[in-house]
Amino acid sequence: MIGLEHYLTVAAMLFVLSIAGIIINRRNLIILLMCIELMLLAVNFNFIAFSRYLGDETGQVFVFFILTVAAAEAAIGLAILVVLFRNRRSIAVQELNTLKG
Amino acid sequence: MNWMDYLVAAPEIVMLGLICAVLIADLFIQDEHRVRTYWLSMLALLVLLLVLVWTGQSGSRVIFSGSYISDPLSQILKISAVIFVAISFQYSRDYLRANEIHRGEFYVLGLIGLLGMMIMMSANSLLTVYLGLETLALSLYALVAIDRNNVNSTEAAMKYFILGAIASGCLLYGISWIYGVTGSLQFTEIAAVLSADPSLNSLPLWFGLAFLIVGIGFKFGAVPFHMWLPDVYQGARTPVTLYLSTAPKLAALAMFLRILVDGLDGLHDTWAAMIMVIGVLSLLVGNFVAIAQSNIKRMLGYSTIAHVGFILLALFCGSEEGNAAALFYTLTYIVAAAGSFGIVILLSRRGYDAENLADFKGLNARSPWFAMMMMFLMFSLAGVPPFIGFFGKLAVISPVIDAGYVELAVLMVLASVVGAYYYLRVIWYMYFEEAEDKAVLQASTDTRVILSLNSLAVLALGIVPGSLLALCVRILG
Amino acid sequence: MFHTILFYSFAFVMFGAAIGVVFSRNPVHSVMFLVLTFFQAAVLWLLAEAEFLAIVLVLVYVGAVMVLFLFVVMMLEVNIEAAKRGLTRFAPLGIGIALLMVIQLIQLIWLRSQGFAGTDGFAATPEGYSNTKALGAVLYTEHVYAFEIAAVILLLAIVAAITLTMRKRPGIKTQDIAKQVAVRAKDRVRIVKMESEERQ
Amino acid sequence: MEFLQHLLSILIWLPIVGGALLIAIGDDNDVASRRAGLMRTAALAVSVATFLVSVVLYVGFDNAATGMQFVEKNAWISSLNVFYYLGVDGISAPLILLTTFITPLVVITSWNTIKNRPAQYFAAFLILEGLMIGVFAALDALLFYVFWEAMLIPMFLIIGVWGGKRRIYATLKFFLYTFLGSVLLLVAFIYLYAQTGSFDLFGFMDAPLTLAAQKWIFIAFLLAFAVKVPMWPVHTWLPDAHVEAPTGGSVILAAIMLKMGGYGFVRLSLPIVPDGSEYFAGMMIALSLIAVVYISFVALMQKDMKKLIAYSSIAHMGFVTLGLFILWSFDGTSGAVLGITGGMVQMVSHGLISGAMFLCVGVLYDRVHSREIAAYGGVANTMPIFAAFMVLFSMANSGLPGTSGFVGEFMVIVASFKANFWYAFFVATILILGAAYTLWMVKRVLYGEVANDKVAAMKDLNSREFMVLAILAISVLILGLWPAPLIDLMSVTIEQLVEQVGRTKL
Amino acid sequence: MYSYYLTIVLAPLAAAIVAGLAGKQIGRAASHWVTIAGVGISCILSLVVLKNMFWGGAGSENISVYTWAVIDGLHMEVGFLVDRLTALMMCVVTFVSLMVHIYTIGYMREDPGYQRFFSYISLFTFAMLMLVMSNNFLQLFFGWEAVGLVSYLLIGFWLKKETAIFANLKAFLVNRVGDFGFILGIAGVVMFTGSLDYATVFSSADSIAAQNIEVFPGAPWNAMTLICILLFIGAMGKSAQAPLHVWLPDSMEGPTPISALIHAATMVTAGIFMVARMSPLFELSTTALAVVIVIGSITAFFMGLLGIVQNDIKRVIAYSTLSQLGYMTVALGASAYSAAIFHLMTHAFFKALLFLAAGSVIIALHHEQDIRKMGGIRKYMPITYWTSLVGSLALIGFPGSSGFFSKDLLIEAVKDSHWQGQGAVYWIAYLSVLLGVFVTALYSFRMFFLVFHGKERMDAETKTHLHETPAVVTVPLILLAIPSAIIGWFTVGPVLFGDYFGDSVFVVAGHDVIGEHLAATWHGSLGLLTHALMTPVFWLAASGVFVAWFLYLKRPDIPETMKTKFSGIYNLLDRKYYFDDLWIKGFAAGGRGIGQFLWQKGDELLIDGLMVNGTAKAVGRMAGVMRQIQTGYLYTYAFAMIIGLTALLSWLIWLR
Repeated sequence: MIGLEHYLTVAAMLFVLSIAGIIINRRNLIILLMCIELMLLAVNFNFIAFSRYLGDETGQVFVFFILTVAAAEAAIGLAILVVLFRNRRSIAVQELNTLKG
Repeated sequence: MNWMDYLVAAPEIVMLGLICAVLIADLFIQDEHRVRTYWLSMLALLVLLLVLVWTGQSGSRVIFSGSYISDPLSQILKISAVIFVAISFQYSRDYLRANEIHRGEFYVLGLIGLLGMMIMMSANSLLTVYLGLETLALSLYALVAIDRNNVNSTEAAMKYFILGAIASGCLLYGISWIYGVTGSLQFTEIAAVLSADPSLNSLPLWFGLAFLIVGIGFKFGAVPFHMWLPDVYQGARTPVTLYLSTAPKLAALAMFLRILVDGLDGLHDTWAAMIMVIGVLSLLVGNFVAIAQSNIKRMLGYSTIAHVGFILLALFCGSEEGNAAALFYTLTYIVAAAGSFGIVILLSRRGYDAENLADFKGLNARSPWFAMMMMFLMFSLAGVPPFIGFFGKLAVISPVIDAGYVELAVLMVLASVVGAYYYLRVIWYMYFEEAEDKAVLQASTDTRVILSLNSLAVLALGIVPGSLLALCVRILG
Repeated sequence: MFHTILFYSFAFVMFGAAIGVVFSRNPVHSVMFLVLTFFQAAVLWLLAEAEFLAIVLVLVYVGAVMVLFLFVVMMLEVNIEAAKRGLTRFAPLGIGIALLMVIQLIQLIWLRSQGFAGTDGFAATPEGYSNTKALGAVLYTEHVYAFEIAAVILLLAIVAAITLTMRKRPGIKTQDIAKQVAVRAKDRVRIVKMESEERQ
Repeated sequence: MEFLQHLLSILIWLPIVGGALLIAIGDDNDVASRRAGLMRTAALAVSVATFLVSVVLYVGFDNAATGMQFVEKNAWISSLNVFYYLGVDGISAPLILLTTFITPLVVITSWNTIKNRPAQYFAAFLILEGLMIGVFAALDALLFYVFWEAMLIPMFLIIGVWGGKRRIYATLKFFLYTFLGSVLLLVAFIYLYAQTGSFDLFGFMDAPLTLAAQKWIFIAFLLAFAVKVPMWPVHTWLPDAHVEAPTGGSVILAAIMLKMGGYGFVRLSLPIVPDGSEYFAGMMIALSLIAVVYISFVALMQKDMKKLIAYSSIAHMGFVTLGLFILWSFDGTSGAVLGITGGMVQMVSHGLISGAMFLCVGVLYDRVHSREIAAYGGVANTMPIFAAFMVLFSMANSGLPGTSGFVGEFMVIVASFKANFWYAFFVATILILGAAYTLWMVKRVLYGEVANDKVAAMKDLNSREFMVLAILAISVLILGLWPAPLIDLMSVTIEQLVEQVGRTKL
Repeated sequence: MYSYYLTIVLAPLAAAIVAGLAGKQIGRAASHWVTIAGVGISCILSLVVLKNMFWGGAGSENISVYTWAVIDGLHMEVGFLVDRLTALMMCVVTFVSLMVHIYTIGYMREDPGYQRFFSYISLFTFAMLMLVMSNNFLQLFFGWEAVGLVSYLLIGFWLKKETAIFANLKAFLVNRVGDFGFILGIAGVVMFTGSLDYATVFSSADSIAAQNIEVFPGAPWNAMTLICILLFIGAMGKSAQAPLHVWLPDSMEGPTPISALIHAATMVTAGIFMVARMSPLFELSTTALAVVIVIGSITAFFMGLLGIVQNDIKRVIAYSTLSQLGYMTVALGASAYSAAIFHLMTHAFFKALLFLAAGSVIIALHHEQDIRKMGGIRKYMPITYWTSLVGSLALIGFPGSSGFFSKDLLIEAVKDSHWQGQGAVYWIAYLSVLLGVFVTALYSFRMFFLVFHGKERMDAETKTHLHETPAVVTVPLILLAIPSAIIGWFTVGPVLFGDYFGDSVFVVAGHDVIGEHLAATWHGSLGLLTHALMTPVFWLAASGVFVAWFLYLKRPDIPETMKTKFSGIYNLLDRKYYFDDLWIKGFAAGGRGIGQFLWQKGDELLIDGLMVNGTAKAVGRMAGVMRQIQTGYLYTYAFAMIIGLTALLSWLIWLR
């Protein structure tokens, strides 16, 4: 039977994949934003799985809020991205290194 | 739930109302009168302060089905946060006006950020912590990018955003594990479950803990989760850096105390080791790398990392004394940080940010008074008596030694010697070098007065540190 | 059994789509892969009997957020030619670390979870259980505080997004409400006294 | 009397408040202006007033009494059990008197030679004075530490703002070196606090400690105090700091700040960790002897007068540490008392003499703007009165009997002979080496034909310089011819100390 | 008598202070009057004290003036011990000093530092009196160093003169080498007796002698031997015994009056006085006495030899002083303390006389000191000539002169000393003093003949101005010539054989060569005089004079040829046995080399460069490296976070 561990495994793999995506991507900031969405999705998997396992709705309520916050976060992230693009005409990750040292 | 219970949450409720009021009022204020938004915001903060003082109480109250707590800790943190937000608004006003980024949204976002901090300070469940954290973080992202035509600001904002999102993702992942293991999000319940069933104190929970620590470490700016901090401190406009470096540290401290101390104290053995490593790394990296900086904001950023190391090492002890020391240290640190950034702002003019160390050259000739104030602040940050920073160090080292980590204490003081160098460098530039820029400092009277009081506070508190320390001990004792 | 097959197939597709998100050269493709990922995830959530969230995910995420992404991607007109496979130079190391983390997590989940996992599937829900109803029952009571904060966050997102992106382009006529409100009669009509012209 | 109960507080805070007042009066770089005049007068008035208060302290001090006098104890930081706890005994009283005595002289010396921000300059000295007195008077470890560290701040500025060419290097080195030394002191204090529950020094003294703990605490103390003394091999900040500091700064540094180290050993190391001290006594003696011999040789080759005097200071401070740490080399107590008394007398006397030597160099520097020995020659021809003073102080520096420089050295040599012939043998080489480096310098600077036009144009002492040097000369001679008052001041305390240190804590 | 003593000491001090501090104000004449008055008072009172002792039978007095300090039972006081030894020294010091004061009026007439000079010599008188009148070691050391100080100031009196300021530094430092031993000796005394007071120390001398001290582990030394040798090192410095003698010839760079006063008559004899004073200690250590006698012998003979090749008039006398001090030291070593002191006294008179006479010649020749540029001055300066002759005769021990009595008896004492049974020590001492007589006569009369007789070798310009010096110069010469000539006659009996010194000098029974051997054959001064012709001493002296006459007046070419023939020996003598080179090129340069090495390599390179700045640099470099981690790239930042996270996870899952 499909149970908690399966869901947790899917979540873990998704989570790690999103992290790997952030680390190895050097071209496009939008991909990074999408990776973050993936990461939140992975977290949501965990919450739903635990919520279902514990028979407790709180986990699902948490997912509800995560979705809300993620939407807000995406809005702000994209806004910053747009502003950045206007300033630099580029959204390449590797060019984002004026501040360093 | 009794309607009277809402009174307990009055600060947050009032705050939200005031934010909306300021937001709407701001719409009807013309650009040339934007300073009215400032006054409105200050009024809002004053009202909030009064509410906070009025609703203050000694015991702790938990409402909203266990998601909100009001206790002396939250009250003192909130009062401090309000004061520091007000101070940073004050210091920022003239700068923003001069640089034509004086927009009502700065204050609104600042106030919403404050609300986020207050939520974190009063959080009694992981959900509330998360939401408060996001409220704060999202407004900070926006604040950092508020000078949207500035290449550095937007870059800083982007980095902050991405890394912040990763950190909150990790935090959430950690929370999910904690929730999965303990079946609860409320700290009191988590603590109760843990003490009832010691077998839960095992790897799944520890993994959750590790992810949580990533989130907390990020908020503090602790190594290795600190990478955003120097870039953001440097890239953001100075008022935003000022805002960022003061009150949110209190929120981070609250987050630590709520989650790890209130909720997961049963895992102290586990998190203490991790916090110690992180703290020591912060101490070393912060102090060492700060030496190599030429931008004062960046330098102060690294110095923040070092101070965070101190705070974490106090918290690592897990004793009441250590927690009180951490609170005390944080307060003393942000008093000095606020003043330091205030002076950086003071030195800036229209279209010119005095953010290089070299801009401090010969300040003593330009303004002996503010040079002296900056000297006080730097010595305080360096932890030299009789300034308050020293007592912070003392308070922190004391529990570390009490816990039997004398070697750690030695490491801490040695790191602070390394750190003293870059603070001294500021004083050296101010006092020992000739001025390159001989322009007279321009600042309004109220800024001068408040900045002076802020700076003198590090001396005054240093001479009579007793009451503040006693307060911290009483709150966390 | 059918349940299991469904789970694996959807999970597999979801994971493939997620890889597509990360490795796709064209950001538009990435967004589309992400949409696919969300759809698969919604199905998996349905399998876990979290119907409400599955619907919300599709409606809110795919319906709104992803469109926003797509919109931005299109708007920024990123040069697709330039966007070749852009991997960082320590990508192998990054992937190594990621694999390490996966190993750790899987080891945790399957071997070291101290008995709370390893059950044979989720317990059945009680008769007449409605996921949406259950959520609705707690959302406005137990979690009212969180709900209000979420509202603040949305407000904040609006304020922040507008602050950051709204700009006044020169030459474009827009309404300035503040100006309109603050207008005085004397600003509009100026009565000028002048000498009458001499008769010609 | 109400006044007497707060005498030490007055001594500490009067100059500090005075310094703040000077900053309030404000600066005027024109030394002839009225404001500058007012400011100088105020500085002098405050420092003289402090001296007069310290005279009251001396008069009111009971030589025969054991224990602390003029004690003040008030809660300061109640949550850490820290007290504002002051008091003096025979060890601290002479050093406080030395401080209050030297500071007015420094103020007079700098009367109008400081052209850049004189108010800050004088304020720094006054504040420094208050803090130094605080170090000597504090009986609470934390209070001690606060004064101890705070002292660095004015000195840091004095060297950095008003110093010579390499002032920044020198002052940073000074600050970081001493800061590095003293942070471990803080750790030791907190450790002791953890053991005793308060920062009371007497509590520390009574606390039982294991030998291992005592060793570590001793090392922490050692780093702090050895840097201040300074002992070989942590002495290298001193020559740089001295060379670059303005005259007044050098005087204070040599005359008083170095004494902090010696004082720290006497007040803290010996009574708090007697067994630790005993354990390391051999090493301390060796370091002291190295300081005397090695540093004397180094001093011989210096080309810069201030550097030479700085090295000479290190060598002379070697006597202090030797005098203190031969304590365990005797069967009875007599040698121990003699050694410690010798060390203490040496501290006071070195304060006067090295201060005077630096003032002499300052007099030269004001005229020629060089500290190089080679820039001078035949100064005695153009400045006979000055030459007389300088020869006197040089002789005192060489330990000529009849000057204060002899008293301490004699006692230490006699005591160390009792301890071990070779201690005395090596330490007595200063008779030869001290005379060699000092008088060689005197020869090259004062004697011979007038070396160059600059020297030929030098004017002899003005009345202010004369007064300062004369006061110092008289005190050097008085102490040399009749040290009994000074020794009586501290003998009871030292006997008590020796008795206390003799009791093991194990 | 307390007020007497105090006046004796303080009168010169007061005069010195007045002349020194207010010299400009009171003028030249007043300065010399006030100092002469001060020293005059001291001199008269000293004579009164001596008279009381000598004829009035007054006993010795031990008086404490004030307590310098008391530490834990160790009393350090200032006080006077006035006994017969002291009284004699006081008279010698004040009398010679008075003469020098008067003489200085003439000698320094044109010097701009006139007042300063008077102040110094008065101060010297004070210091010397403090030294001789002390009743304890501390004050002794005070006086000891104070006379050194004044000597330093006076040698460098002409401070523009490069040689003078070199000489004074050298003198002070070499003396300090001696003082180094001396202070250790004092420390030793304190260690074994717990007291600095003479009376206490002497009374516990036996207990010192009974103790051992392990200077080198495993090799116990007798404490008394150690203390006495250490004290004697001090005496060697002050009394210029080889090898610490090098400063004395150079000290002749100072003005002549002080050469007479300090470097001939008084200060340099302080070492002799001190050993005599410490006789209760030295007597208990035969080893120490052996050291004393050997050092004295070497000095007496070899330093005399050097006088033969010197051409500077003052240096010749200086080497003669060295040699005579060697004689006195030999006497001390032979336990003939009274003979040593007696010689000290006569030497003070005739050597001061010789120096002052030389000074007189120097003034007359406008500060020319080279004897090769003199000659035939006899007829121009009769008083100087005759007084010099008296002095020279006294120096070589011409029968009847004061020097005869002291030196003849001294040699007798050595001959009969208890060392007779000890082989080498005896023969070294005895032969040195015997041969020294010849050498003394040779160099004395070489100089005498070259200066006063023979061809006039000075230039014509000088010759026209050459005439006898004024009365202020000649009167002291005459006044000193009188005792030089006759004082031996009537003092030798009481001083040496009349038990004049009584308790002031202590001699162990078997050592008392004068009391036990010579006294037996003592038949009064006249008897000694008649006996003298039969001793080798007389004949050696006479042959010395003859050789001098032959070589330097009759056949002046012989010395020149000898100079070239025996150039090796000549060079050895001319370079003073290379002692100066040893001190200057050896120790002084070596010290500077060590200093340079320790400074550059130890301090600058190792401690400062490597450890201090090295640490600072390492921190800086580390900072530079660590900041590289902050690359500015988002993926690095994220990677850092993930590495941190993975590290935590790895620790938790695999290591914990």
